[in-house]
Amino acid sequence: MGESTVYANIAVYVVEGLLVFFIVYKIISARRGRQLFIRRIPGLSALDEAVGRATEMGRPMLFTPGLSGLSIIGLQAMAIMSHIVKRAAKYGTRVIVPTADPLLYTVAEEVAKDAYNAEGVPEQFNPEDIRYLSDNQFAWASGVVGTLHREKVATAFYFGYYAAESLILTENGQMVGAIQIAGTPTTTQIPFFLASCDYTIIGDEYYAASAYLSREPTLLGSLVGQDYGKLTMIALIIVGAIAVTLGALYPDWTVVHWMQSHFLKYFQRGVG
Amino acid sequence: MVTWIAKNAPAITIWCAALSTFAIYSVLYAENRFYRFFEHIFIGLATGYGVYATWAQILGPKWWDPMVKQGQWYWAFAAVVGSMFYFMYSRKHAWISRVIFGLFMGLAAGGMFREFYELYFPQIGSSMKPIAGHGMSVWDSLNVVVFYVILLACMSYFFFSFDHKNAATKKTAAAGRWFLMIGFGAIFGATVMGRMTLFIGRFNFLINDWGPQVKIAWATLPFKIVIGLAVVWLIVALIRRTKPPKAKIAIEE
Amino acid sequence: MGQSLHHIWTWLAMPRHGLALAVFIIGALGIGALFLGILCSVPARFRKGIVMAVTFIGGLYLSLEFLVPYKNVHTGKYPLTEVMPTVANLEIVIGCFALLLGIWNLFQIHGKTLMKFGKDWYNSAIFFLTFFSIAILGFLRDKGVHGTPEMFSILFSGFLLSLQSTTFSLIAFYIVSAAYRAFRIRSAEAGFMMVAATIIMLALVPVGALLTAWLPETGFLSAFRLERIGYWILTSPNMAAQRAIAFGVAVGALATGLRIWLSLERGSFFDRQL
Amino acid sequence: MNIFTRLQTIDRRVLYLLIALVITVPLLVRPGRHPRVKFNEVRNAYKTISNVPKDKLVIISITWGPGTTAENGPQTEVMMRHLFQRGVKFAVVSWDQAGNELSYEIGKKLEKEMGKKYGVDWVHLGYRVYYPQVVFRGMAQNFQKVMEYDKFHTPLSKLPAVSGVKTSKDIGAVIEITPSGTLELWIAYFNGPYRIPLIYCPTAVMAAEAYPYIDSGQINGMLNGVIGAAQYEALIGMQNAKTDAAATSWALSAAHIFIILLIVVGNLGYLATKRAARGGNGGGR
Repeated sequence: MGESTVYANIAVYVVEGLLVFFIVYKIISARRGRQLFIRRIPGLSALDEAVGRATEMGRPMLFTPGLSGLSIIGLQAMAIMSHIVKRAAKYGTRVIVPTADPLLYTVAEEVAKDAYNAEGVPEQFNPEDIRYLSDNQFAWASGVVGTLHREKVATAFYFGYYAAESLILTENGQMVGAIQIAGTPTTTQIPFFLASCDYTIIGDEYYAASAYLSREPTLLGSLVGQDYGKLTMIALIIVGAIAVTLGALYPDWTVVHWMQSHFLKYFQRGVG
Repeated sequence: MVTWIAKNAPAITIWCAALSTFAIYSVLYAENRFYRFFEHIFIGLATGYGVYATWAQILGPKWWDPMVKQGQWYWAFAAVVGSMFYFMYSRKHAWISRVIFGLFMGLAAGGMFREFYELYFPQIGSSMKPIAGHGMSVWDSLNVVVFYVILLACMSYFFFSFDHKNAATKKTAAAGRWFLMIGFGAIFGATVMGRMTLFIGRFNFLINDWGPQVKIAWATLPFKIVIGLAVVWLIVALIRRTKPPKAKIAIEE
Repeated sequence: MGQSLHHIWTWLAMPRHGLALAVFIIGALGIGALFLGILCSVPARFRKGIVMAVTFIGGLYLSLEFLVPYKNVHTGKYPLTEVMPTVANLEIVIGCFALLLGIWNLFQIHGKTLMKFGKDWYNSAIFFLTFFSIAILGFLRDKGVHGTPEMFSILFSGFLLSLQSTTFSLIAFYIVSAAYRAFRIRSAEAGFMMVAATIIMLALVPVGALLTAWLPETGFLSAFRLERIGYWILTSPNMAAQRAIAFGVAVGALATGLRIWLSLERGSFFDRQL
Repeated sequence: MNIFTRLQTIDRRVLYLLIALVITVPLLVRPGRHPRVKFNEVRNAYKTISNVPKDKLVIISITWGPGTTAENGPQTEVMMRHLFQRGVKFAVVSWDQAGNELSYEIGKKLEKEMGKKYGVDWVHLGYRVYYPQVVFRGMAQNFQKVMEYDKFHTPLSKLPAVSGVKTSKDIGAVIEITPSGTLELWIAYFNGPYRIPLIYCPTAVMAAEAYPYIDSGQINGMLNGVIGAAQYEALIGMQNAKTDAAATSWALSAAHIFIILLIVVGNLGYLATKRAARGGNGGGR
């Protein structure tokens, strides 16, 4: 058990330092007012479409942040919710929000109220539509299922953290014929959303979606910084791949030895 | 009474478990009161057990005992700090809970540097695969190429600050989305297995544990009467269901 | 000076018993209450700063421990790492106090229904009944009261375990009806996913191996045995795709951590007046 | 309504009944035959456990509860059985409240069956709250101080199996049995920094996500759901024992075939109606 394995080494300083620099730099420059570009996420145009459909049909919409608690995932779900509520307020369509976390519930209430205020229709805000059902996964899920059926929901949005109950929700959503749009960073649930929803925002797109919709400089900046971070990782991998290929073909070259002792060794894991 | 329960506990447990199982499965036919009732039993028990376990296994031996039995009085401060969580229920002083949440969020966030190093450095390293070399067959090389193509295409799909107007980046990202589908398909295929296993677990219980109990009980007359009544009730309930229902509030799942 | 400070410290940390213990504990609680009282009266403009500072300090500990390992030259040890067990115990105990947070909401909801004798009041009644009975039986069981272990196990194994695993297993049924009804090949993408899923489903269970058992076990054709194809998909294309996702998560987690640690996050929740 | 539309609208209750039947038959027959195929990661798990020195402790970490007993239970049982067989001491720690009791029961059952003794051959450390970062690192620094007592509040110093365990150097391997995302924390705070082998026993849902870690050697072996447990059973010489895992693997076979058939039938109906709709007035979505 060498010390270098338990604590940071030079490679950590360089690589992580670079990533931290990109992220923090981009956040700061975005907050100073610099315009940053984020590409359009395909599923997002569907959001407005779906709000329109619910309006046409005169039926309410459902938005759930899933099991998210008061975490980054949950708060970004709130950003997306705020966008949807604003759109809905414009057309006078109801949005029902069942939550599973007592802490996030209080936040959701505030966010919805703010959204109606922002659209100038504070009287449309109905506290009954923001609901705390249960913090038990399946008790919550069966509550949402009940809402889907009773309220004859026209459009359902699922954004946030989801676990095994995802399928129960979307399956019932299909039964009532709702348009369904989902977005989650939980990889294991994406297949079910993909198969049973009309649009699915997958993996990291979720964060991009909330940044795109909220136009929040911190989120946008962070996202752009992360892109540079990922580029750094790709560059590392490509250089490494060339080095190991050379090493495999010409083990005697000095360059190969130098690469091994100054670069590759930091990324290798001793076994057991 | 207590002695009787204690004596017959294993059998009672199995019967209760079977009853719970049927109560929950009844929702597959339609949402009903029986199910609702057992759901509340579930929530009550889960919460109550949580309180018990937290005290008996952690707060008791790690906080109360050192403080009261071993005289380490300063553990009392832990209760003060812990009480800060509960300020979230006060409208006026809710911010105090933010302090302690901040502390815990900070503690969790502080691990990011180590986590990145321990989790992803080895992964970056194992992504540096030689494309060719001594002892590598054509298939091996091809496999590595497949790896790189998929890795880079999928990663490019998750770049957001570059416009996908350029044909090359657009195609790569589109390919990335396709490759991601393989990963999702793999998760889906494995998930079916997982979910089925859970159901099989319940069946195993009904067949292996409950089955023998039914056999024992079947020998007694009262049991036969109870079963007979239950069957009649079930049939009546089903017939009534097929009639046009009254204003129903229950969820039609 | 340092010497006397050390003396006070050891005197304070000494274990107490009997009346002295009670006095010390009450004293500590009193000081704690005073501290909370002071916090309550902190003017609004300082509050955000305090939260930011506490968050930063919380994050600083583990960051420093890893990034700038300070080594005591005399003992050859790392002080920040050495105190890890103590910090761990503190975090465990304090964290435990948070576990009751959700219960408050449940008590409110069911208490209200019960008070009003509202619709389905019996559900709320059974909630309270089961909540208290399992908690109390648990403690009685640990005290060794006659008959309680059995009664506890009826509630625990008979109801709790069985209810939870049955509820979970409901998804098995949903996955069947969903597979049948929802998993339609609406697009090429969905088709791609279905094909991968089908192969993996067969490869994972013994029947998959039987289906292609007629292919040789070695040689070129063996690569086409279902379990081999499935395993190849899992370990090659799937692995690469999952790693791509993981790398995205990696950078994302670092960014999230930084935003929390440095209190850079903005938005409805973080901007609210404290 | 033609045959295809009808194929698309089978009542879901019929499906539920069918799947119940499909699964029951193998369970009633209970074939003892274990899967012949063994995945590499299962073999590697077996090799890793076989190489743990007998004077070191293995930690079995339980993160599962009743919901996933059917998957994680057999995994726990087979890992404990192998450790008992080899005579390697192990400590079970549960981060789930109910898993605490469940894993203890499994240990108790095997202990009786294999003639082992609690406290000497194994211990159960009870339920602990999941605040793993500092807890894991602290455990590696000072096992006794962080773990302190077992399930029955007996101090660790009085339990021969663990009384000698001081730091990470005395720990031979960690077996993480879990239905949720706890893997990364073990790697980042325990197995990674101290180079301790890690065996990962996830539910099947999570297995696909773990392959990058297997490729990089951060996970030394994996049991993929209940199938992994069945394969492992075959490795420790239980090829013909009529275990739950074996019966389950055949019930799963039947269920998988049934579901694939359903997907095919559903899609046939879908394609047919889509074609019909195109010929007619379109619509639908």
